Amino acid sequence: MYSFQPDEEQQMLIDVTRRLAANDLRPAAHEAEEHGEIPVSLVAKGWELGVLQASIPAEFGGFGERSALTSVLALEELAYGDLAGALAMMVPGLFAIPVLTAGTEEQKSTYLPAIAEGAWTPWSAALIEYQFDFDPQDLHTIARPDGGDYLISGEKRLVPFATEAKTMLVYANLDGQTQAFIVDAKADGVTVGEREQLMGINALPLYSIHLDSVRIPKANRLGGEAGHDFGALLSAMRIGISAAAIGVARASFEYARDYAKEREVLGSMIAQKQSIAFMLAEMATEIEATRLMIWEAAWLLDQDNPDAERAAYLAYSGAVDMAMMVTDRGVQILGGHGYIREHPVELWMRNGRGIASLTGLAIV
Amino acid sequence: MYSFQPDEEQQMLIDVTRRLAANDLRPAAHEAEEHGEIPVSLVAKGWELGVLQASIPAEFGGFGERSALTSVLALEELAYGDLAGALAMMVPGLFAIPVLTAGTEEQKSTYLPAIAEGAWTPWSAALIEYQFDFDPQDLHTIARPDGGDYLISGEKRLVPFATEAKTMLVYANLDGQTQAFIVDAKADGVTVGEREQLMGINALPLYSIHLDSVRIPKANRLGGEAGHDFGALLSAMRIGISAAAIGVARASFEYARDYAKEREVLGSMIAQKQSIAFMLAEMATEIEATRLMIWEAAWLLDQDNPDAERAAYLAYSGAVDMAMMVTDRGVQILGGHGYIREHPVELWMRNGRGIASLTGLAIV
Amino acid sequence: MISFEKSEAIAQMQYLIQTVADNMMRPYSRHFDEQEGEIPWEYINFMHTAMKQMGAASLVPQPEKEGEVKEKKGQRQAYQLMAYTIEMLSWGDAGMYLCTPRGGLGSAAIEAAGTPEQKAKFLSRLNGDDPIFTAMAITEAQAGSDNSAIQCRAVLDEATQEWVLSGEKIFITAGHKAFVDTKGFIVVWATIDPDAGRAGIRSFVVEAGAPGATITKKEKKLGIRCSDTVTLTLDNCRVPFENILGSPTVEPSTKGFKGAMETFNVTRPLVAASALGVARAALEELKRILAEQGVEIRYGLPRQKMTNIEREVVDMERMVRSSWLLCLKAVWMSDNRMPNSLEAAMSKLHAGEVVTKVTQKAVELLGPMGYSREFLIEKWFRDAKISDIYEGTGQINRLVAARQLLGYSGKELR
Amino acid sequence: MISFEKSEAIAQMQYLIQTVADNMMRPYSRHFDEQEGEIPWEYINFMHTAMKQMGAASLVPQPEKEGEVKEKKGQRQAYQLMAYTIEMLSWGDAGMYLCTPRGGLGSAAIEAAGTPEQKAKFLSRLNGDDPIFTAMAITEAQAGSDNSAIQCRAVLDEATQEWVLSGEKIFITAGHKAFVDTKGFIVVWATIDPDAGRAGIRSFVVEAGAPGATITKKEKKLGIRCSDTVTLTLDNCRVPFENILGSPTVEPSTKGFKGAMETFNVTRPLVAASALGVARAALEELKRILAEQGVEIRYGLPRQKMTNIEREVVDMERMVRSSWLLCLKAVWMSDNRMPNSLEAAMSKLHAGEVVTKVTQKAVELLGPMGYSREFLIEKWFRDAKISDIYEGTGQINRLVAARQLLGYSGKELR
Repeated sequence: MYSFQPDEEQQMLIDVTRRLAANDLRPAAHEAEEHGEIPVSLVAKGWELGVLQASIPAEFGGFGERSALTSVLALEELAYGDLAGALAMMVPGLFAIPVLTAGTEEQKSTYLPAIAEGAWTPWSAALIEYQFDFDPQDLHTIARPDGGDYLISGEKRLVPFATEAKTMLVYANLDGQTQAFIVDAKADGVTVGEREQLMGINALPLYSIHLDSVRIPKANRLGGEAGHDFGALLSAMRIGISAAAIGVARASFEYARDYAKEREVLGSMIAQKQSIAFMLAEMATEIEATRLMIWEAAWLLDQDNPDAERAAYLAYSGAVDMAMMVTDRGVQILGGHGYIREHPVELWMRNGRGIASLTGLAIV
Repeated sequence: MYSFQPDEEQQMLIDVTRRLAANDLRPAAHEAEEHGEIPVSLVAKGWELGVLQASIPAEFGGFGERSALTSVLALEELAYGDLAGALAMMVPGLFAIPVLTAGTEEQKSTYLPAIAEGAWTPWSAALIEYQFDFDPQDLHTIARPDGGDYLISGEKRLVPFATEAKTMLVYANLDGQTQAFIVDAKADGVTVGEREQLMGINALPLYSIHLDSVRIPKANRLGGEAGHDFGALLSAMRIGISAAAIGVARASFEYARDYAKEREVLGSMIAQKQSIAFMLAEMATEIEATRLMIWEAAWLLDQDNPDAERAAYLAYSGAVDMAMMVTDRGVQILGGHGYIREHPVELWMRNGRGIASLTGLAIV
Repeated sequence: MISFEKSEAIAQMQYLIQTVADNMMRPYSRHFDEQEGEIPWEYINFMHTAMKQMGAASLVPQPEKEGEVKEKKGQRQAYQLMAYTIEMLSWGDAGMYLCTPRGGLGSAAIEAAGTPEQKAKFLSRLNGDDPIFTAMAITEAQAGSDNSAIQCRAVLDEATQEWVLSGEKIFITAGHKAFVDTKGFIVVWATIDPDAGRAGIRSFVVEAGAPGATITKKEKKLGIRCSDTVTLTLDNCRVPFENILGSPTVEPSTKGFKGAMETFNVTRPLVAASALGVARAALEELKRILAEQGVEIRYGLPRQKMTNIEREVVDMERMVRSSWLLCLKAVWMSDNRMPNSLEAAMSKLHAGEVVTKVTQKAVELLGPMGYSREFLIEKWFRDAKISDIYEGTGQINRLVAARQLLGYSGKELR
Repeated sequence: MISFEKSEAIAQMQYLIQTVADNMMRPYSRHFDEQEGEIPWEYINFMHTAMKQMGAASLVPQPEKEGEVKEKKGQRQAYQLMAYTIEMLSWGDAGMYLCTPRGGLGSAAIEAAGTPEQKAKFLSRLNGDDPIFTAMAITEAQAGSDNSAIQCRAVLDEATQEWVLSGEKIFITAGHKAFVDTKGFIVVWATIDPDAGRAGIRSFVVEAGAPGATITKKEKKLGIRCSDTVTLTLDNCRVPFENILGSPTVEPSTKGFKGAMETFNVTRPLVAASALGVARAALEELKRILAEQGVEIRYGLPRQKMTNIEREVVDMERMVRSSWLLCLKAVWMSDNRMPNSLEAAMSKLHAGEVVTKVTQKAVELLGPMGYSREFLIEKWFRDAKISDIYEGTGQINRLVAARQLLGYSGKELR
């Protein structure tokens, strides 16, 4: 039977993440963005909610089962507070979720307890490359077998916390297929480059990484010798960034809605003008339509349903456009006030446009 | 110097075509569409305005010089009255304009006086084929040299007045290039098929034509042995149907505007609602923006400017979307009344969607 | 627990209705479009018999009895079933779907607002040997979407205890079939007190053959031509006292009117469902033809690597699916008795726009073939547009949604 | 005679300004975006000297003397030249363009509404050795786009024959440069009679250093960061009697206010021009990068045969070109003294939307590169948005256009 009602546990998670978003993430967002730095204590506080830990089974140090759908609910709430902060809090998941869902037993027991049981630590992942037509399924970073190992060469961009991370997943092209490899950040041939300067999410420290014939032991290929199904991981990434997009869009919608109800012009509130009211109605409708697509894709992923991949792709495609439309209108409704950095809508618009380029920075 | 003001002669033409559109074309349009027949007298009356004749120089029986821009102005007005009627009136131009601009001296003197000096007669042209990705520059109707002649085979659709036309231009693929050939409708291998049943413009009699190894004397290739530049003809066709699109869209805009000013709901006119008023403002803006693109393309064509082809392509691309947007909104603004055939907006919406598929049925 | 698991009951219903659509609808679509006014009796009789056998009084689900509510919580799916049914019937043919007998808005109104006696009297007829139709008459020439401005008048003749109705109602879907072609009825909205505004508005069951009631005009339409749309003229039309639905006196509140408005929360998602059936038909046919022509749609590519057609098809699929989920959520809320006027309005405005865009695109992408009456695509384009108009235009539904979102009354946001 | 022949004068101007844009603007774009608040003196001084040599008082064309009107009919192109200039400067850098000295809205106001004495007094300063800036202060925190709701008050001190101004003005473009960084002036809108509504509104020249006038806030913005946007607080600020533009008494008509509103007919197409310079920059850069990557844009194909990128680029080109033609027609009408409030509003609303869409698309189509500050595309996306906001948001301009199209007053269509 269909149902659109989160269960009790999910509702609890929604409630706590929503509180953190409102009380901690949102108030810190402006300063964090302007200074390009997110307070360590904030990230730690987010980590302590245990969103990721709840996805990791007890045998690996966590206390639950992975549910993409549950993570979607949490991510929306966190990103509603602040996109950069939400991504920062969830960074260890970029390493943990692929290991959990596609790793060998050995990989799981090596890494997951360390992640789940400790404080927040930057376990990272490197997917994105600077191609205008960047395609996660057709990477330019190349892995080739060499002796019993793999050699990886290429240039990765937007790698979170790369200067701090000790271990990360690097996605590379192995015979035309994208595969993830567990890479020691100190390995020969790995050079961390400059801090990335982007239009938005500047509070999240991102770096370029150069890989020059980095030797990877065979055992460090995700899933071992047989490798893994990258399609499922990509779907989880697309769903993740889409869920974050919903949070950003909802933030912008609500802020613009409240502003429009308080902004008087010629004796009535601007929300009482059909043009503004209809924009708001369309924003809310698109947010909800896209949210349901994302929920369905996550649900399908959780069911290992073969339709999950297409559903995730469609949902992400919708989330990209929805986020841009909604956050642009958020600025438009505030008018001149939307253009100044005192109000958060301009940041959300910058972050909104980022959804198109940030696949790989979130996963569920 | 730039100018957006028609000259006196053009203004006169605008005035007479506008009168014919209002007094004759528009009142006959509904009946003509419902019964699939346009009154002969109406077509004759349109012909007598001399729009085409004014494009043909005196030496070939006309009384002017061809100006794509002037024709654009006239076509907008006629199509404002009725698209099917406008296309019917101008059908001889589908034959005459290509002969005039690309024909040999012999072809011109053979055909143009007969067209320009007589009453309206169906000289036709066959371009369109039933391909979902129909591309005028990549036709499936093939012409191949055979002895001193050409043999043409293929299936043409939407050929106006094909049962009556004695002579027509048939566009075919000659070694990868589109070329026009003057074809005798009675030639062996030419079979006129069924009357076409379309979503709109049903007043214009259109037929399919089957060509089975039709033998065409070498002299009947448009432009003679050297052929002709189809790009310029295609641009003239794209500009022509775009100009007609403007007329259809303007008709719908004005009707919806007037309706909205007279339709009262809850004590005010629906035009006083921002949602309706803004729709109208956007319709008018898109109409004007597209019109200026078409004017510029026609002007470039008249200057033999090499940019004309791209300008015509962009203008047509804009006209397709503009016509659909505007005519759809025309129906929407009338609501339930827009959905019934008593009001003309539904016909304009059907015709508006046709612009995407009717290149070849108008030329300037 | 959020779930996208389709129930067995829905899957079976879909299978069943697709058979109907494939066999009884699609082959006749073009015929009934061209022969405007002809009635698809074969479809009607088949549906009448089938529904009778299934024990379904109409497509509209009947509310459960009071006692049943608790036990069934979370298990009800009558509106979901109906949405799936309507989606599939409209996928078959939106015009013929509107010719489905028994149900219709007239019976929905009685189910929503009638007394047990009225339900027994009027709804039992649906189950007779011959199919009958019921319709709803709300719109007036001057009132448009403003249902509170109704002019049609009902006066109680104290002597005979009959209601005397006068006025003219337009755009009545299936009114001809309810009043002329079968012995059905039309539920007419009229005011019992013009000065009372919304509070005076009531609905009356006007039965086929009622003296003074005449179908005076049959509209010719852009699409859904198989469905009749008529004008009903009431000239001192007398109906029995007990044909009034709800209270015969003017109450100080507008509860009655609001209740009537709330039926939109049920009907709007169902119009959305119908729209999305048409949209799916167009999308599937487009994909079928493209596949026939060797055009493959590759999913998963970045936009920079797609062809334009792939981009269009992907966008269309996304629009149809997301719109369907909006619709599904709205009917799921109906099934679970949650207030859903926001969701109902959103599903309707979204689906109305989606079906318009998808059918527009489908016609365009098929080039001259899309424009030809040799294919059904052009018909679906024409059928589609009504979904953005009836049961409240896209604009009205934006207004309704915006009021909910902003917490505004009708006065605060006009 | 309809003609799309670009005049020699315009072509020369374009060439000249492109040199400025290439050499004085583009290389410094990123620097002044990052160093918000830093003033591009090099560009300012260069422009000041260049314009002085050309004899141009400002970018705003000066109206011809009365006698010249007849002879020049059909030949005037001052506003066209200005639109081309602004388009090219904005193509260079929209933020730096707003730092162009001498001109600005302040001088435009004096040229439009000042007496010959006022023009002599204030405008002559533009031509001094050092560049100065002028600005216009209209918006107030509570009034938004509603210029008739201005609260800023001007009271005549009969004793000293000075105007005493009090109030706060926000969102003043280049106000810091006009008031603090150079000895320029700000034209302040205030009411001389709050009860008179629009009829009481006048503008006053407040010179740099005027006592009681203080720049109290400098905004941090999404884009155009090189241009300052400030708040001006007026606390019993005294200005000489003769600094009022127009009549010092309240007239029964709102002619003065309407006159002020009419300056929008001039400024809106110029904002459109600026928007389209940014749009063109983004489009050209996108095409350049695509070409570098071997992506060819094939023109002339049916949509069914295009790639998605081709479709996007073709749409962007079409939007930019058609929007430019709307702008050109509006300024051509200004040059020919035709009433153009409809065309001015249309050009502005269209260009504001086009530049928003085009820069959005450009960022998206370049993927992670589009989002990076290593390229200017992301900056243009941020710069672009202001065009849909200032000089009337897209919504306000739709309202203005709709009123013209419908023949409605401000009261009839709010």
